Amino acid sequence: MIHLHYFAGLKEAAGKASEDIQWADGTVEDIVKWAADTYPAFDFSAVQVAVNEEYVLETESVKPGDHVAFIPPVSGG
Amino acid sequence: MIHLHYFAGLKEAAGKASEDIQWADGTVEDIVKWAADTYPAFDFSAVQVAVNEEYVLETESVKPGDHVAFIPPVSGG
Amino acid sequence: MKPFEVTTEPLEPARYIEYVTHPGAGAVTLFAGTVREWTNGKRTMYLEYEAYVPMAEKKLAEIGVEIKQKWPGSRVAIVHRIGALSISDIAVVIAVSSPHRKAAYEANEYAIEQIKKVVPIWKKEMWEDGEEWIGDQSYKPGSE
Amino acid sequence: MKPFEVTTEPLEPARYIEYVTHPGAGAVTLFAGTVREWTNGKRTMYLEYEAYVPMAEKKLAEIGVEIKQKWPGSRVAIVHRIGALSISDIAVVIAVSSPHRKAAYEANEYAIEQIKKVVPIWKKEMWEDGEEWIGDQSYKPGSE
Repeated sequence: MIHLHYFAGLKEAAGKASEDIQWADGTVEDIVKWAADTYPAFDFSAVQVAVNEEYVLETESVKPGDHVAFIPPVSGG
Repeated sequence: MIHLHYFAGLKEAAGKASEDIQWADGTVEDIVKWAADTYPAFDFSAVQVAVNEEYVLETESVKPGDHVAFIPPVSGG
Repeated sequence: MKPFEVTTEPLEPARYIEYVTHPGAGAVTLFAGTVREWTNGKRTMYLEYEAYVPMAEKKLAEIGVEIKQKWPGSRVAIVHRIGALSISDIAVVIAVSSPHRKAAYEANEYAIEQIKKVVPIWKKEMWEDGEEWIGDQSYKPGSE
Repeated sequence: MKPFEVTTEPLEPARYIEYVTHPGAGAVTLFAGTVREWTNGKRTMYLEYEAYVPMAEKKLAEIGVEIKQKWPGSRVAIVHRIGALSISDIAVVIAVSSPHRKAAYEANEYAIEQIKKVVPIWKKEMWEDGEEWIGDQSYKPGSE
């Protein structure tokens, strides 16, 4: 199982701030694909991914227990 | 009569913050010369002059009643 | 007081100026980002800020570390408020002290630029006739 | 509160941040010049500031006018403390607000640079073993 975190527009599109999903093995790219299929109303092209609170590349692997956050373009300040 | 104002190192060299002197007619340059003669311990080469609280050129004339301030290099901030 | 924090509480700039001030400092700069009423001809009613809090605080602290490396002798505090903010409320405070002023200005501006690039915080503008998450996002509720 | 002032009272930065904040502002920058203990390997005990007060206040206000012209939509307050200042005391506060942040940083830095050029204020450094008016002056008491 992995923990997914949604924010801002994606949180609204998903209708939730977080969820846990079953996950055996795969990369960040695989998870983004799963999310894009699951929430087609949101465009993931500009989304970055953080695993365990660090930005990662799409090739990074995701392991059970990880926290995966989808980070839309930030707009703090 | 004109009113002279001294600051910082020049105030210490003159031993006073201000004084009134008799003055009929002349330019800023004349007053600086008078001050340099009167207070030889102070080097006036970097001093600017303000008449009635505005910086002026050495060619400006000084009239009775004017306030003449000798402004050593400033160091506020 | 935490020097790198995301909070729902109103921000008090004076606390952060005091925090970074020390005998080695000759200059303190503070930036306060405030909620502006009008943007591109649209009137903002209020803003809603959201953050991925633990990661945002980590990123703010990382910016602090970078600044201390790039501008030796500096001290830094960076705090961001989240939740609903009214016009003129302070959303972010950056305080930097440094022995000399040039570094204090540069480091402060560096901090806000980094915040706008890497810190997971989002702003939603609430207008009279709608709302929008800022930052070029692609989901517009009601636009489907 | 006077936005352009020379005073013997301690300066409270928060007052000036509040003064320049308004609904049109999105950014507020504040500069505080503080008394540094060590300069070029010499330990400062305290500083003594002196001003030609009426002219200094006039010049501070002129800098404010210039800033409003150069950076439209900005608001400015500039205050300088005089008298004896201890380590870490604030000597000068510059607060600028602006619709956007770039202008707020630029205008603030412009103000301190102008102060150091044209405003009749002088600083005397008091060390353990002597004192000196800063600003390349030529009269050194005791050096005759």
